[in-house]
Amino acid sequence: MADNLLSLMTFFPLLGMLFVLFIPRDNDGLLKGFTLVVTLITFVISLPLAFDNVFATSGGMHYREFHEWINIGGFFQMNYNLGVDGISLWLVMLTTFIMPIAVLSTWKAVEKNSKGFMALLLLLETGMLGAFVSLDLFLFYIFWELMLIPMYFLIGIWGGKNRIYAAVKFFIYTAVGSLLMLVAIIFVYYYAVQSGALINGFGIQEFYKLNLPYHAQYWLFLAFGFSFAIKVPMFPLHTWLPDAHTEAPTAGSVILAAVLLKMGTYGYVRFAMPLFPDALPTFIPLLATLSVVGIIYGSLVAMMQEDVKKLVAYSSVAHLGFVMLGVFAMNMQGMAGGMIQMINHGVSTGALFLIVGFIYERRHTRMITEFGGLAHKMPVFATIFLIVTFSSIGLPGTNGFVGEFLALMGAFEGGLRWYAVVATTGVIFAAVYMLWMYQRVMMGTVTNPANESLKDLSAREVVVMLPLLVFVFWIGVYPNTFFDKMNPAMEQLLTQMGHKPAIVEVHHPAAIPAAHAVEHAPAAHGHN
Amino acid sequence: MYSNLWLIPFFPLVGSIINGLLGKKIKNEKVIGGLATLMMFCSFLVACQNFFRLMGDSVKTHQVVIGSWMSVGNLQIDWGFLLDPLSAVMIMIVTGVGTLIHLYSIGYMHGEVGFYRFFSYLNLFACAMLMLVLGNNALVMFIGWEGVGLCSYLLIGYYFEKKSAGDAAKKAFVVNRVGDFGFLCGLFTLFWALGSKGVWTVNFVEITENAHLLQTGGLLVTVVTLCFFLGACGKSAQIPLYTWLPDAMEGPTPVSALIHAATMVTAGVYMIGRMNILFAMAPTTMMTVAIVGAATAFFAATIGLAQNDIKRVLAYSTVSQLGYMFLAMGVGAFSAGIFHLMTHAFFKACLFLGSGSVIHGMHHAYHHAHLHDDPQDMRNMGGLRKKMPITFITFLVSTIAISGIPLFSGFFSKDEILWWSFGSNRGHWLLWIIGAVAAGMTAFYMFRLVFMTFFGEQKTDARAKDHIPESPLTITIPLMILGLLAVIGGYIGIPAILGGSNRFEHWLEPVFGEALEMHHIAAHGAHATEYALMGISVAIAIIGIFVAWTMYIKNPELPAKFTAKFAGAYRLIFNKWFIDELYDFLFVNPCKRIGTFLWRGFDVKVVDGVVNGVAWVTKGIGAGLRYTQSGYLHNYAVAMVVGVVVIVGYYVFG
Amino acid sequence: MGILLFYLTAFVAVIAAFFVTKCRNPVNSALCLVTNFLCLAVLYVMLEAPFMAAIQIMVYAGAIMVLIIFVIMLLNLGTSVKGNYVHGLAGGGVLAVLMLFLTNRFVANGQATGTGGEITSEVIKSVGHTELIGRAMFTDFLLPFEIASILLLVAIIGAVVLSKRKI
Amino acid sequence: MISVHHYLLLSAILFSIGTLGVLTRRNAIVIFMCIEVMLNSVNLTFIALSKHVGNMDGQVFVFFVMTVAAAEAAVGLALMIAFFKNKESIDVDDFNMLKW
Repeated sequence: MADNLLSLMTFFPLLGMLFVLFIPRDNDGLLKGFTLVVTLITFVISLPLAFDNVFATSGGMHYREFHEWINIGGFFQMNYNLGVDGISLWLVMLTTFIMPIAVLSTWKAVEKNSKGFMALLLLLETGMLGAFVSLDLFLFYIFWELMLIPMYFLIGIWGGKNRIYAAVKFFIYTAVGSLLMLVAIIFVYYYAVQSGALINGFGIQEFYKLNLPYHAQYWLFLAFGFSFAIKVPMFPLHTWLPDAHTEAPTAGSVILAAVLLKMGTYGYVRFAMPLFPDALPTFIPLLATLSVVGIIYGSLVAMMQEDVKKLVAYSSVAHLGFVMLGVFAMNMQGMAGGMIQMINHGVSTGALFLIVGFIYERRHTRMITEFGGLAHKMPVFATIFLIVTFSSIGLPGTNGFVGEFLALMGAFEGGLRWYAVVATTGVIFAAVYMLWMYQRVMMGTVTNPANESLKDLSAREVVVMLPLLVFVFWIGVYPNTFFDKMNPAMEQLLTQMGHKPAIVEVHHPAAIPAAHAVEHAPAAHGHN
Repeated sequence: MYSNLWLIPFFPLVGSIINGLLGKKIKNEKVIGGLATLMMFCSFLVACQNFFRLMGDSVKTHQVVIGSWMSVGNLQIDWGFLLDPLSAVMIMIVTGVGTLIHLYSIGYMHGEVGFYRFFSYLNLFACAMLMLVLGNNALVMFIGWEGVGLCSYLLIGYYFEKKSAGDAAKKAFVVNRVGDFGFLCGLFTLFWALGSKGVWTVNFVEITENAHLLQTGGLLVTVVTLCFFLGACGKSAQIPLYTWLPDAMEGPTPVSALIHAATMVTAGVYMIGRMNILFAMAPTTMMTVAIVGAATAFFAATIGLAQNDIKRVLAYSTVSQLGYMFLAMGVGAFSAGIFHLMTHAFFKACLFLGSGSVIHGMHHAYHHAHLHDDPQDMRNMGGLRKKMPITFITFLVSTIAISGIPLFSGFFSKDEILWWSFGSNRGHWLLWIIGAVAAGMTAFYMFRLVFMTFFGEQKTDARAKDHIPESPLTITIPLMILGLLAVIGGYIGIPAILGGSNRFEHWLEPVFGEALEMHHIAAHGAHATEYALMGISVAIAIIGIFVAWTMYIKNPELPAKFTAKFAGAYRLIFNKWFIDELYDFLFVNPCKRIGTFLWRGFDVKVVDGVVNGVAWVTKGIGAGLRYTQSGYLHNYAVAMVVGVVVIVGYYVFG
Repeated sequence: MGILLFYLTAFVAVIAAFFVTKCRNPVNSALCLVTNFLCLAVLYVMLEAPFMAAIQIMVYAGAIMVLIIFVIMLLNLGTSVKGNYVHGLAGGGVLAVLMLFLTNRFVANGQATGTGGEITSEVIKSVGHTELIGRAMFTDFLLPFEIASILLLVAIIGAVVLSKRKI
Repeated sequence: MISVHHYLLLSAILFSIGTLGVLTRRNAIVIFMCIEVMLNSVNLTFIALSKHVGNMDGQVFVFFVMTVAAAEAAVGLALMIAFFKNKESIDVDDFNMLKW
């Protein structure tokens, strides 16, 4: 069981999809229920990973699976090579966690041809999980492309008015990047074979050991970086995002925001940066600048949006800017901040998209001016919305703060000082656009008669939101659950990239003079 | 020993959660309000216990660590609390005044739709504020720091159906965020500055111990402290970030009393006190703090002269008084600043609650007469002293206290600040003059307020006139307690020159002593000078009161003449120096314009233009090429033959 | 004698081919084409491939030509109204001449190599041409042979489907 | 002696004449017949070279070419009939619907 846990987890949704194909298309309830069960089971299958302490002790790859797959006479070889470490662990968990929520959100939203929708969702899940756990570049590429197709259809078939344009834009943007990446992958392999380095397939761990010459790294990083930058998306390659988000159905937006965008950042951390460490310093100023510009730009543009969903989409650009800035800081805080911000963005922005979905289902519009005073009609909704809003703003005690703070601090300590200072102003803008939107949608009196008869959240909708809220506070209050398992992997990654990751000097509490007593009182059994 | 410290913020948190989740079901106002108040009171008891224990303890600094919050690389942040004389004073103020205001709110908020919501927020605020003052590291403090900002947002926006309330709430949060930007930058710089010396920490105790690693007066320390000062400006409504506080009066009055007078806005002062060692090392910053403080004290007082809304006057008065506290911090009078913080908490809370009592009465009367006049406009009041005797007396006592009349609490604290600003080696006589003039203006506008509200003819609409009642006990009891404190609160800090021993300063000695001693900050001067200055400031205050009396009691027509004569100046002051408009012009509108431009201009035109342009080019090429597909057989045949000819030609001649 | 026969046949074949392209009436073209096929059959015989000559006559001159003439008759085609030739007549001619020139150059410059296979004139005489073809076709080329039969089947079905109004 | 070159040259001439016809005529059936001429010229090449090399493969190929030609004739002529039914013409200038 544990030997092929990853395979089981990755392909279980695919199996589910095959079964979905045999369910009659007019049995809507069964289709959705079955899909929900499949995603839940997938989540349960992935749970042992989250509880496994091995990640806290060792930074390497675990749960390895290795089989030879395609071997053309030693000339071309690729393997079925899976594994997970502290970096991909939480992204895998995020994926399996967000999928049941996404399925639940479709309950009322997707009416037409739900069979296709469910099948594509499950296919998408396999693609996402596969991409996170593959250790073979070629396999990664296959899964990477596998994600693209279902998403294209999800937007193109179940999307809004302008869906075809959005879907095609999404597809072409991403495909351009992927093709560049494919060329780069083939080149790396070709180079490895040419230089006589023993290469057994496209395994990235072996590629890590390659010593590519600088100029090769330069171009390869450019190719990989471009591809991932589109996916992140980094300024100025972000324009597919607002369109795709706005047109996609709620479940699509949630998955797009929560997982697909993370592919880009994950790609940087797992592939682009460690594979080409020599070229990395050359690009850091550029990439950090783009991240910071993305933060400010996304915030300013989000501020002026008239469509709630577009606003959230642009806020994603800003949030992902924090992630990238943290990652490029190349130190523990920044990396941890970036990684946790990935999770945060998945939770908070996913929740925001769900919220937008709730009001869209009720009113079939997303224009801010159509709303106002909803807090009167929907108090529970108002509370949940408020919490998520503040989590997105990055209020301390919620998840957003931990990520932003660490990313900024990491950038500041990591030589990106002025970038960090400028990026910190994003904290102000975040408050402006989110609160302004909240005010216009929720506060004031009900002016639009169409809003008079709005119903508050149903039990199902609350159930959809609750798990996300739990994580909003969990990550905000005790992020160590996540850091503990990330730290070894990040340390290893940073060492590999030739940077000193670990603490040079720890300031021990013992250095505090005896005059100041320090008392430790565990909260669990504190005595009065 | 002090391990139950965590209970202090924990009680209000529990209250907040219970009321927030179940309040709607409970419905009974007595249960909801009682629970919230009880939680605050429990917290007050624990605070008292710890306070007295600390009094008897020889070790004055205690840390209690509950657990780890974040541990990443060399950044280790704990959920930890710090009890020292400074935070002990603060928790006493917060829980004490907080309990009274909770009690008051039960009466004041009676019958409101969101009663449970109000108490949930109020308790949450108390929790955040206590986290702020108790945090043993900058991050836990920052939780409280932003937490109080959040609660302030929620409570200002309590009447969310009013657009002005929503606007004010948003403004408060955003302006606070500007301050938070400073706080974060300061924190990053500090962490990095100390880290490069080998001490990676955000813990206050460790910062204090290792501050000597940084160069006194150096650039780093100056930058760090200036950044933190920006944070303090945001939270404590100093120039240039004060504009949110007057607008914050959109919230219910108890909120104004608790958050926007007694506790939250003083967080900036507290933070500077907490980091006194760093500020002492940066004379430039100290000077900036003092100048900004003095300027704010003066500037806000001028605006206060002309306001007609009872709460707005108090709001500007608060800004002005906070200016005094910053002045104190800037000239090195740390303990005097905290002392004024405390006395101000008493008398300003009392003033706000008193004004709330008046508004409550007015509102009641208007409601009775079915009128929709503004219950907060002082021009509709007058002669209320007979209708609301308890409110009147407590209000008067507090007004005297804030005006700096001897024997009342405000006198001791304010006078000490003025003395330091003159006599300290970090002070300057100009600062004293500004401070003294501002004190005179304070006396003027405060008594103007009292005279317009409680004396003279009753100008209320005749239909509502006779229905103004004295407020219920839940409102008057807190008023009386606070009024009492406003009188006697100053006696714990009688300066040596008046025969006291200034026990307050001694109490805070462990916190501030080291910094003052190390950097030789002290107020020097002859006793005669000190007496003289004291006399002058008292005289100025009395002049202010006299002028107010002349203008509003003796010759009520004077103000009109006055404003007619100085119309330009009056308009300027009345419109708050047009600062809000200036900010709109400088920051808000450009941001909106840039945002719109980036979206419609850059995003849609440039980036999408390029993307769509590529698509158009592809499409165009395709459109051109498709004409080669004529559909005529011969064209294809010719193409094939040409191909064959070329290939054969290549073999023949190539 | 052989050379003379070759030149004669070749000359007739070329002339016939030329008139296939030249005749205004399709029926005349078809008759010229039959002439051309017969000439080629003669050449096949000269090349010691009597079986190929036989099926050349049977399949081409027989079956396919019958089909073509049948269609011409069916459609009752006379001379075209718009004229016989396309506008780019000169261009077509130039291309054809160019092609002729190039292929001639190609053949003339080339050297025929690779002689000495096992099927010599003696073998053909002793075993018989038909048998040799049969051996090759049913051993080495069995699969293509079968596929060819499928191709014919498909073509039959296709022709029926295409020309029928209603199925 | 008649060398293989003679046959190849003849084949080239026939092929070119066929090409000429395909390129210049408008009548679809004539074009069709010209294509037959080209196919036959190729067949001649095959057989000539088969003789020259001493191998049967070329002749087998001719056999397949004939098969294809027969199939082509069947389908092509059927297409012409179908087309004629629609347009009352088999002028290739009228065959221009398969475009853009």
